[in-house]
Amino acid sequence: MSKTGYTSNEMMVITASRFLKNDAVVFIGIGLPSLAANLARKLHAPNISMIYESGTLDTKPDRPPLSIGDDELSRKALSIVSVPEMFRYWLQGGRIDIGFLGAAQIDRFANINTTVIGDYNYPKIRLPGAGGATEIAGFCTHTLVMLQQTSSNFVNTLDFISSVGFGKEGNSRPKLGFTGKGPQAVITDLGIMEQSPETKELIMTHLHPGVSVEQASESTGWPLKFAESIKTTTVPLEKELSLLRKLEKMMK
Amino acid sequence: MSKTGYTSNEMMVITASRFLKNDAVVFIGIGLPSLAANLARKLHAPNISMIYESGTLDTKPDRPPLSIGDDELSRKALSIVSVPEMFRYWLQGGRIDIGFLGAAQIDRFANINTTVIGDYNYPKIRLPGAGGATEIAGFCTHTLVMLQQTSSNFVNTLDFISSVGFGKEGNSRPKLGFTGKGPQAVITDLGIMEQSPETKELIMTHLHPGVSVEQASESTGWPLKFAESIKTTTVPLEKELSLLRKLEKMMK
Amino acid sequence: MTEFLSLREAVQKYVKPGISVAMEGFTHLIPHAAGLEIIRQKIHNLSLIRMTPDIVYDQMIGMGCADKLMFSWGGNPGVGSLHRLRDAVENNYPHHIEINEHSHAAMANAYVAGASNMPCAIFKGYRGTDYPGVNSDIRFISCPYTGETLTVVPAIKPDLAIIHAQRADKHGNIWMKGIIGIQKEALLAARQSIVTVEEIVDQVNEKQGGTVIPRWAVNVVCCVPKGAFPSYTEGYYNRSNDFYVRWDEISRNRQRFLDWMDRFVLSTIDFSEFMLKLEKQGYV
Amino acid sequence: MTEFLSLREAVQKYVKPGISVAMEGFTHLIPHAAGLEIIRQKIHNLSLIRMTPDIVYDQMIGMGCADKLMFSWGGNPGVGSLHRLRDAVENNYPHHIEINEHSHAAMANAYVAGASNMPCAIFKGYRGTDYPGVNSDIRFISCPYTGETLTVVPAIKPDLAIIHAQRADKHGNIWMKGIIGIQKEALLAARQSIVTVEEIVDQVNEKQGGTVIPRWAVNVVCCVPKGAFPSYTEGYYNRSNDFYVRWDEISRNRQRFLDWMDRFVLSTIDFSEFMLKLEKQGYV
Repeated sequence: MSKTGYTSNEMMVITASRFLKNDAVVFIGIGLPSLAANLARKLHAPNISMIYESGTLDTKPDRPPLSIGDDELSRKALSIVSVPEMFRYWLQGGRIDIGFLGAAQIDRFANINTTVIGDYNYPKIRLPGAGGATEIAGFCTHTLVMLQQTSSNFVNTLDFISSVGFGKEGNSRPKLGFTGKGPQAVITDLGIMEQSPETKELIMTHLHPGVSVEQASESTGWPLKFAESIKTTTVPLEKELSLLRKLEKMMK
Repeated sequence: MSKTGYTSNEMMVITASRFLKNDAVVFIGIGLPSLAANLARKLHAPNISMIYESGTLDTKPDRPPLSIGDDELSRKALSIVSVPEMFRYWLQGGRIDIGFLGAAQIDRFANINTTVIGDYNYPKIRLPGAGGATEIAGFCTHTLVMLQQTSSNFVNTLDFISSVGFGKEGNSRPKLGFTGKGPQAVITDLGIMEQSPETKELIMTHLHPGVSVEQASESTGWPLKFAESIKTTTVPLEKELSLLRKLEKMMK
Repeated sequence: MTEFLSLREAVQKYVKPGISVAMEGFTHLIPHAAGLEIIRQKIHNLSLIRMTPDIVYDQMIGMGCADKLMFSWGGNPGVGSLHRLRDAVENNYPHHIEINEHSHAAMANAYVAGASNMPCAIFKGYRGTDYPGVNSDIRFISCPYTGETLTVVPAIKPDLAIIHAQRADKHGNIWMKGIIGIQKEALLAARQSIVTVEEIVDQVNEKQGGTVIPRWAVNVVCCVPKGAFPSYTEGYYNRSNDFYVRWDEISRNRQRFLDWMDRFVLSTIDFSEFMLKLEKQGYV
Repeated sequence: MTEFLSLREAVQKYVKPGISVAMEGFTHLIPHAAGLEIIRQKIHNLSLIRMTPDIVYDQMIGMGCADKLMFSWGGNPGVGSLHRLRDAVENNYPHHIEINEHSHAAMANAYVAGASNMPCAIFKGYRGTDYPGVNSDIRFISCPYTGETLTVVPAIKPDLAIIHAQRADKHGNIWMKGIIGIQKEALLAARQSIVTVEEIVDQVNEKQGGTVIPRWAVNVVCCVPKGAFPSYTEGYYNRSNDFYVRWDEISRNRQRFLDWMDRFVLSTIDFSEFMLKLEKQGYV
C-alpha cells in the first residue's frame, strides 16, 4: 500500500467495477476481473449477470471464486451449460455484453498476446495461451482489458497476436466480421486508455490520482498520446475500498 | 382376425420383435415398431435400449406410447437429450444398432418414399415427409423396414427418394459414406425380404404361414424373386400373442 | 429487460405480417395458445418455421395465416395427415403456400447454426435422396482434410420464436423440464422471443433438473395456464391424445373446420375462454 | 457391455504407448487418479489432448509420458504457470514435445464434430490472430450462401477418453452433475472410454438434475473415490485450492519434482495409498 491509502491493484479493480452497469451480462476470467465484477454486484449493479467460462450462467457467488472452476460458482449458478454451448450459443451467439481480458503484452491497437514471449517455436517464456480470449475479444459487445502498465507490457510489436483488439491498423474489426465493438477501455494501474477516433490507437484519457503524464509515457513501449483534456480518475471511495478488502479477505 | 387366430399386423410385429437382441440399442418410431420393441423388451430382450426420436434415451415405458412425445416416455427415460444432440451425437455419431423405418413406397433396392405420391410440386398425396428417417436410414448400424406388402407400395420406381436403402443400383452405400449397413430385413404382412448378395435387390426369404409365392408376387410391383430355399416364418407363439394383445389393450 | 405481457398484447406487439416465426415444441410444450391468438388477430403472410408442424400449424395454415412453411415432418402424430396442410399443398386452399422442406437433422443443425450466429451448418445428411433436387437451399462442400462431401444448409434465424415452458421467475428467467426438443435453439436463433408459461414463480433453478434460459435471451413472458393443450406440459397436465384423434375429423372437411374455428377460436376472447368452451363441449 | 475393472487393470488394458488420449475435466471432475496410474505404469509416447491441461498433464509431461500435446490453455488455474509443461516446451526437458495449439472455441467445436462423426467443424474463430500461422490444421472455407470466410478445424477423435464422474450404476450408466465442461463430447468423440467414479450405485437418473451417459457409450467403469483430487467432485468434496498453490513450488525445480513423484506416485501402489500418504504428509 502506498501513501495514498490504497494499492494500484485496488485502483484498477475499482475503476473496472465502475464500468459495469446494473443489467450487464459479463464474461469473467479469474483474478482482478472477477474481483471487479463481484465488487460491482455488491455495490451498484445487483442485477449484473456474471458468466464464467467454465459454464456458469448468471452465478451469484457469496465469495469471489478462487478459480473459474470453483465449486462456489456452480452451486450458485442460475444455469450450468457445457463448454460447447458456452462458446457457440452464448459467446459466438453475441449474447454477452462485456468480456474481460488480461494480457502479457498489448499493442497500441489493443491487440493482445497471451501466448508466448519470444519466438513461437523457441519461446523465451511459454505463456498459458489464449484459452477463451480469442473469441471473447471477437464476440462480446465490448471488452475491458486490465493489466499493469509497463514498457515491457505495452509494446510496439506483439510477439504473437492471440486476441484482436482493433486489429493491425486499428480498424480491422468490421472486415473481420466480429459482432463485438472491441475494447471499451484498457484499465491499468496508472489510468485508463481508450481508442482515439482519429488515430485509431489507444490514448490515455484518464490518469489515476497522483500519476503524471511522464510516468505514463515512460511506462509505455510506444510514443503514448494523451487526450486533449485528460481527466483524473475518481479516487476510490471508502465504501468501494472497504468492500473490496472484505471480498479479498474472503478469498484467503 | 383371420382363421389363423392372429392378424397380419400381429404377425408383422411379432416377426420384427424377434429381430431385436437383448443388448440392442434401438431407434423407434411410433406404431408397429414401437409395439415390436416393447414386445421384445417384455419377452426376450429385457435389456434392450429404446430410443425415441423425441429425445428419450433408454426409456422403459410401462405401456407402449401413443406418440413419440408421450409423457410416459419422458417419465421413464434414463436420459432426455435435445433434438440436435439426438441427431448429431447419437444418430450421426453411429451409436444406434437398429433403426425402424416405415414407408409409403419402397423399391427393390429398399429405398423409401415417405414424402409425396405423384409429382413433388403438384402432389396427388402429400405425405408427412421423412422427418428423421433420412438419417436413421444412413447411420443406424442396421435398419428394419415394416410395411404392408401391396403392388402399390412395392413399386418399380419411387415418386421420391426420401431415405436410402441400398441406393439406386443396390450398392451405393459405401460411396455415400454411411456408417450403417442398410436394411437387415423388410418385414411385411406376407413375409420377410432380405437383400440378395448376388442381384443386390430384395428377395423374399420367408413367407408367413399360409402365404403363397403367388400371393407375394402379386403383391409386389416388380418381378419378385425368392430365395432358393424359402422358409416359413415361425407361427406366433401363444406367449407372444397374448402379451402383444395386452400391450395393445394398454394403449386404448 | 424482459416484459411481462398478456398473450394478446405480446402477439399485437411482436407478430407482424410478413415476419418469419418459429413456434417450436417437439411433441411436448407446443405453444398452442399463441397460435390461436395469432389466428384471432388475423395476422397473415407469415413465414412459418417448425420441424414438426402439427395441429397448431394446421389451424394457422387453414385460416390463411401462412405464406410459407419450412418443416421436416408434417403430420398428426400417432393419427395421420394434417388435412389443412395437405389441402394447402395439394389444392392451394385457402391459398398457395410455399414449401421449404428439410429433414429433421437438417433443421436441427440449422437451428444450432442460428443460435451460434453461424450463416450455415454442415452435416452428413440427404445423401442419396431426392431432397437436394427440390430444395435449392441444400448445398455441398468438401471437407478440407478428408475430401469427403459434406452437406450444407443455411442457418435458421427467425424474426421471432415462440415457445411454451413450465415456469418463469419474476425476472423472466425460464425453466423447462422433460423433453426439450429444439426450443432452446429456436429461441436463441431468433431475433426476438415470446415465452408462454404455466406459471410465474419467485425463483427458478436447475436443482431439480431441467433447463434454465436466462432472462436476457427472452423478450416477453406471458402467463398462459394450459397454454400447450392439447399437447402437454410435464408436471402440469398430460397430452390429450383424444383431441389429436378428434382433430382428424374436425379438419378433414373445409366447412367443418371453418365452423369449428369460428365457434371455438374466433368467437372466444382468449385461450382461457377457449378452454372453457372446449370443456363445456366435452373436448377436454 | 461395460466392464467394471480396477483402475490398474483398465489402464493396462486400454492405455497403449502411442495412442491419443483425451483426459478432460473443465475445472471440475478432472481424472487425476487415472493420470497417476498411467505414470505408475510408465506408459510413454502418448498424444495427450486436453483443453486445459493442468496439474495432471504437468505431471505426465514431466514424467515423459507425452510426445504430443493438443491444448488451448495450459496453466495452473488461479496460480500461474505449469512448470513441467514450460520446461518441455522451452527446454525440451525431459524431451521434446510437439505442440498443437488451439483456442477453447476451436477445441470445443472439434470435440462436437468428433462426437457427431464429422470430419471437421466450422466456426468463426481465430480471425485476425497469429494462430493460423503456427497451426496448419486451421483452414478456411467460404459460406456457400453469404460468402463469409469461416474457420475450419479437424474433428478431435481420440483413441481413448478418460473422464471422472460422480456415479455409475451397476449396468455402467454414468451420472454427473455440476460443471460438465467438455467431458460428454470427449467421451463420445473417442473410440474407447474409461470413466472413473466416486461410487457405484443401484440406479442413476436425471430426476435430481445432471447428465446421464448411457452404458453403451462407456467401455470401462472404475470406482476410484476421490479420484479427481486435487480437483473436486460436486456433492463429494471441494477443490483443494491449497494443493494447486503447493504444486507451483513442487514442480518449479526438476529434481524436486522427480523426488516428489517418486515418493508419492511411483512408490505407492494405487491412488488410495497415494491419498493416504498425502494426508500423512499434511497435503490434504
